[in-house]
Amino acid sequence: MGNETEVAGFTPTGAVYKSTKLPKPTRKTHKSLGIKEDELLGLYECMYRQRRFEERAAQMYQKGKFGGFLHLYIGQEALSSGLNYALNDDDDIITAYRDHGMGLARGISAKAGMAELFGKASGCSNGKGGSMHFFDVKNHFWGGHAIVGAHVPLGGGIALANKMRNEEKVTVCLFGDGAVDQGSLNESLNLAQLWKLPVIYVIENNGYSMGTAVQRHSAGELVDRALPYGMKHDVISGMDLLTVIDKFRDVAEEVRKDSMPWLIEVRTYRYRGHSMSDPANYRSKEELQEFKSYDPIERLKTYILERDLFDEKKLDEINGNIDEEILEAIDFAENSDFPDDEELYKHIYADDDFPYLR
Amino acid sequence: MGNETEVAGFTPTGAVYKSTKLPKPTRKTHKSLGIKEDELLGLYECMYRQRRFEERAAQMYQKGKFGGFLHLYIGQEALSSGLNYALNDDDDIITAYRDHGMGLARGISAKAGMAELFGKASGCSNGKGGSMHFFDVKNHFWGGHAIVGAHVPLGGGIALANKMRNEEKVTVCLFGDGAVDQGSLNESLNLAQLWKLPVIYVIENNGYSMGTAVQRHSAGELVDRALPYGMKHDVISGMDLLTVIDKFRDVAEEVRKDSMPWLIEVRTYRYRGHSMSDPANYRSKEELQEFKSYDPIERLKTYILERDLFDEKKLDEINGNIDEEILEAIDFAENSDFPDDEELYKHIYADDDFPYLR
Amino acid sequence: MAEKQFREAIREAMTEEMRRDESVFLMGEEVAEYEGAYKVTQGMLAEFGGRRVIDTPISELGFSGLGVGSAMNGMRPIVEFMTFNFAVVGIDQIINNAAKIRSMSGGQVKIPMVFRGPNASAGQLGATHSVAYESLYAHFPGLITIFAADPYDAKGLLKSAIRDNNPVIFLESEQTYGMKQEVPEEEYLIPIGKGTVKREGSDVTLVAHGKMVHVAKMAAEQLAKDGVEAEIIDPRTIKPFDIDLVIESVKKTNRLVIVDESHPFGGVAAEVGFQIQREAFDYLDAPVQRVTVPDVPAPFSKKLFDLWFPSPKDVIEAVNSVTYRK
Amino acid sequence: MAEKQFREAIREAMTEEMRRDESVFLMGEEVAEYEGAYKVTQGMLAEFGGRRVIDTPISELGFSGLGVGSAMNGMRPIVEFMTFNFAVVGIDQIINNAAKIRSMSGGQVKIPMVFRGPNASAGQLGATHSVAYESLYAHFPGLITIFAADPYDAKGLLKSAIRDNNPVIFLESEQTYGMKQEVPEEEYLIPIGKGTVKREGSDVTLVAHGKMVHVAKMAAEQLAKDGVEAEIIDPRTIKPFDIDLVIESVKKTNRLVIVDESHPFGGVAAEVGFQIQREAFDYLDAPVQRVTVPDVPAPFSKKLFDLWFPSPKDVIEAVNSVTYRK
Ligand SMILES: Cc1ncc(C[n+]2csc(CCOP(=O)(O)OP(=O)(O)O)c2C)c(N)n1
Ligand SMILES: Cc1ncc(C[n+]2csc(CCOP(=O)(O)OP(=O)(O)O)c2C)c(N)n1
Ligand SMILES: [Mg+2]
Ligand SMILES: [Mg+2]
Repeated sequence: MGNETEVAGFTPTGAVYKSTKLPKPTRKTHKSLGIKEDELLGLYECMYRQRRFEERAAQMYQKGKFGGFLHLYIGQEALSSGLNYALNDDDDIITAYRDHGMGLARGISAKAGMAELFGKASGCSNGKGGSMHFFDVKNHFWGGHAIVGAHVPLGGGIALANKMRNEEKVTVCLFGDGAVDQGSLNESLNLAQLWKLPVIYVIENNGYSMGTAVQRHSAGELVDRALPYGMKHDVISGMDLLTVIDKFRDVAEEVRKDSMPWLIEVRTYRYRGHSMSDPANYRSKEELQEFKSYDPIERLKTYILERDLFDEKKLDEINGNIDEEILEAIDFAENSDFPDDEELYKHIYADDDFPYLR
Repeated sequence: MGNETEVAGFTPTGAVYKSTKLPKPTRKTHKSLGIKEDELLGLYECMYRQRRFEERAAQMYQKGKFGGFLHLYIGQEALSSGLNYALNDDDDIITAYRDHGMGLARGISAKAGMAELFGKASGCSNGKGGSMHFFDVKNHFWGGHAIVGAHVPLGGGIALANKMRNEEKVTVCLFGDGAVDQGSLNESLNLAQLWKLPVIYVIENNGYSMGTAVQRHSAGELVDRALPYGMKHDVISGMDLLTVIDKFRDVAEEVRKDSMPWLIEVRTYRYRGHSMSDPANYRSKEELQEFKSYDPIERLKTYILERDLFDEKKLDEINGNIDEEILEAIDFAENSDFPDDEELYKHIYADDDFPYLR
Repeated sequence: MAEKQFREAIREAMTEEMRRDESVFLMGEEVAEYEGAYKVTQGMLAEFGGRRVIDTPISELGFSGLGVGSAMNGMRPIVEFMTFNFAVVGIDQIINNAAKIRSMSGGQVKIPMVFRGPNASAGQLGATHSVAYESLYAHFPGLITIFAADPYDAKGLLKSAIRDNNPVIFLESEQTYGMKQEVPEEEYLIPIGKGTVKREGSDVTLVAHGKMVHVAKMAAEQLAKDGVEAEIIDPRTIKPFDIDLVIESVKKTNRLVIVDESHPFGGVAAEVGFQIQREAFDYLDAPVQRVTVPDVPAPFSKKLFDLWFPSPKDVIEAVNSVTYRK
Repeated sequence: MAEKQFREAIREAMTEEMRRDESVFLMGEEVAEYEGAYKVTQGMLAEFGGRRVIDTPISELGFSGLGVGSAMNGMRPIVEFMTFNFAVVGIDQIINNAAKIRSMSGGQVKIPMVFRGPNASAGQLGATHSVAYESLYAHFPGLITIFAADPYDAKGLLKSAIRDNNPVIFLESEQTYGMKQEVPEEEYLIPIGKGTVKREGSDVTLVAHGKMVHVAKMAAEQLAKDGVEAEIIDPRTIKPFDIDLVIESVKKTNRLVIVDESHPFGGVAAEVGFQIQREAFDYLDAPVQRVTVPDVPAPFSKKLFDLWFPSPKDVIEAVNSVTYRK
């Protein structure tokens, strides 16, 4: 079929092996990056928490514990974890609907996250948002947005507010390769460059927009979307934690100083289907295997062990604790209450006594 | 004020002299371009007709002969005239609301155009569209569109239909520099490149989006909007007729052969305000004077006289005939009937007996 | 007659019309190689190839506009939105271009095309992914809006929509794609703008379209047990709306409840209720009542969602009020 | 009290609120150096500078979204659309983001902002530039929609809108910008959601908002000459709609005509008519009638446009029908 359409079709064929190529990782070590060894351990834990949270969430979904869409971030955890480490706690982050990883990295607890999936009042969005709408505003995590491309202008707006208040804060706005085709991105890049907004736009290029490989939905290189505006830009590997930290620390500091925007394409890969219902027949097993061989968690583990920073026992201990934490999160979600019926009419308007709502 | 905002403002100051720079005109002569001398005369007449039509239309507007918006094309006639000459009669053209020039060049009679302004049934859009919606579909002129940027995808669609039918036709889609900031352009460029559409996108950069100079509304060079997609592109002077013909003939032939899209920025200038109500205080008299010194009609006149292709008398004769033609068009418009009341319910749906319309 | 799923019925409609008319083509996200996010377009790429079944980037504004342009220039595009919630970023091409260009050109262009895809809620998808848009599209002249409830109607109406020379908004539902019904082998068309009586009854008239028809049916069965016979009218086409059929029924039942998944303010239910009080004022024994989602965005939590979504119970309560049985 | 133009009244409202609250700012096309396409923002750049009065590119989707994002993060943007016809390309940011993010975040964010600009027709501007959008915005929960008819109401309501913690759609009209009325020097606010009686009468109730209030007034004067005293109610806020005020009046007059520049299908008039037949059924001596533009796009030709636009004559005919005088 691929070939048949290759001949006649308008959209390039899907018979693409290697939807995305990985740039070289950084040569720097955790030492040269000034990352303390226990911090490294914390980063390992951070990635593993996201991984286990989602593996369990998938099980719960299959058990029918909750409905809706479930999009897993598994494979992309180096970006969420490294980015969060590179930023200040009061820097702002906004992302798309594949948001569990970023949310957990930013501070949403496994409990609050799992409860949100279950639609419980104790969830990170009070059960109103679900998987695609994790929010943790006190930790400067602005969600969780499900209309592809629609949150891209919001990122610029969050940065605009910070700039207007002369707060030296950086806003990071993440979105997928598929969102690159929405005009909202171009309008935002023009405005950000024109108004010198302290925002970093991040393309999470995981090779596919649903079942469509990058080359089939976007002409040219994604990062080149920055060219017309003269915006600073770069491409990095999102499969290597240290690379992510190295790049985002430098860029964040620069943006903090000169308040000029960046566009960064982060090449990564999602191991699972687009959502739970997607068998992912559009890609080759070889491709999946290859990217799994770059797994960011395994990679950090090897890095730690090879350098004898910690021993296997220590990492197993962390895994064990996280496994516990996630199981507790599931119990918590199970045992939490659903929102009161009254909640249906709350949080629509700023004032809950808004007239004529019923 | 300009300076005050220059310091603090987000949008760059409007204190810009020279909103747009003109590239060099072509060195080729009408001979080397294979333009016959009577054709040259026809092109002179074509430009002059647009000029007089609009000068008179402005008078009629001020006399209160019709209402609505009136956007004049005066100063930009080399593009409409040269483009129409360079294309085949069955190539397709679509443009924005500043459409009188392109419409007349493509074949709308001064009578049908003036009657449209007057809202008469004998108008080129039966009085339903007005100044911003000139249409002449039998001559492959697809209008006249007033939502900035909204017709840009239509251009790609017209080309898509031609390609699907394997017709070797070129579609030209013109829009202003202000429309460049609409995401509809970027989405269209990506689709055109991805699907190899036989379309030429043309930015009519006349220096201003209403009262906003190009540098104040778009970061970077407009033509660079083509870069991310690897689309072919160029910048030319729109004040010189031969340059327009030279470029568009080559590009049209190429597109006809390889069916790959182009983006061309044409630098030009509008002498009048954005619309009749605009005093145009945002630009300097010097700038206006400078561009008037490149006037395409005067330029062609000089070209013709210097080479003794025709004498002054001949050109005056043409001017005289056109002046007549326009005056007749005004009489025609004045004396034409308004549409019947019935017309209010016609042309909404393909079937005029559409149920429940009243 | 063979039983067919809703998704098969619309696939057949598209396939038959594409075989019949070279100028019909399909474009949308994941419609070709993925064979549809909801498997509606299965096999179509294989049969028609990549020039007539086209995968698009996530550029609703761009590809909707390309569709409109191609329709102006003689093609008959079927533009699929993965759901109509996503059409909002491209809606300018529908409201300002597809609906108005014919009129502004004084009739020089026709825009024969179909915008189709799932509409309204489909379970716990959150506020942005659960909106019923028929009221919005029906508000704007120049468009035809259809929302079919079952496979038989869907096939016959979609074929008519593809042959129609106007821009048609054709609304479906993820939740009815799997629903089965007998669909004839031989070709048939259902006229646009004609409603149908889905259940006969003399005590009260229920007007319901799309997914709500099934909610109304469940309510009617309950009510029948209590000796209340409800007549269910499915307009099928929202615009033009077959008000005459409703008037007829109301003249018989003197009571009307409209079931509509739109938000209440200015929704389809408001329009139908308004027209009926105007046209059948003297026949009404009780004010017209409506059952809609409440005037709040869809919540995610299942418990809240179930409260939000119109239920047979809500319909029965409304019927009780128009029949003064409570 | 000094007479002020409508444009001056809203300029004062914005200026006063910007002086009062650092977090209020204005952005839109030509609002700064050009001082407004309709001179509404004259002098504001000079007073507040380019960081609080900001010219934008023609990127309605982009700058609307920047506005929403800045509101989430503590600012109070006023986003001006040159007209609401152009908001359609940015409407996803209003319908899906401004209206729903608070709900989807479980109340973690507020979106205190105003989208304002001219709405509906303004003479011969053609089909795309003449649409009344209040019915569309009022359909979606999460938004407040206001359409002020005169300078006094406009100033008081705009100040309330800027101070309100919800996204507010504030509709104006090019054709009323020049209209004059006495506006007090001292500060005043008008509560959102409260209508007002613009003319007292006992024979028939006319509900009209925005530009239509003036059409209703002209009709009322005519009718008075024939001894028919119309009560004119201007809801001022479309959502939340002050239905109680209308019910009260209808209980007195027993007759209702709604004048609304929206298209009829699912418009404001349909909603008000529906609610009144439901809430005041037994008080109605005649079916509720509505006067709207016909269900066709605005034509350019002056002759056709005048036919299209609701006139006092149309209102009088509707009154004749509800008073059985024809
Ligand atoms: C405007 C819009 N169109 C379509 C969709 C349906 N949809 C949801 S996710 C998705 C693919 C997005 O891919 P990408 O941006 O690469 O993000 P990823 O899933 O890879 O993280 C699509 C088409 C949507 N949610 N919004
Ligand atoms: C979407 C949209 N936003 C705003 C407007 C109002 N408007 C009409 S023309 C115009 C300026 C366009 O400038 P440009 O594209 O450079 O074309 P030019 O007038 O120079 O020919 C604006 C802002 C509109 N018609 N549509
Ligand atoms: Mg992706
Ligand atoms: Mg311009």
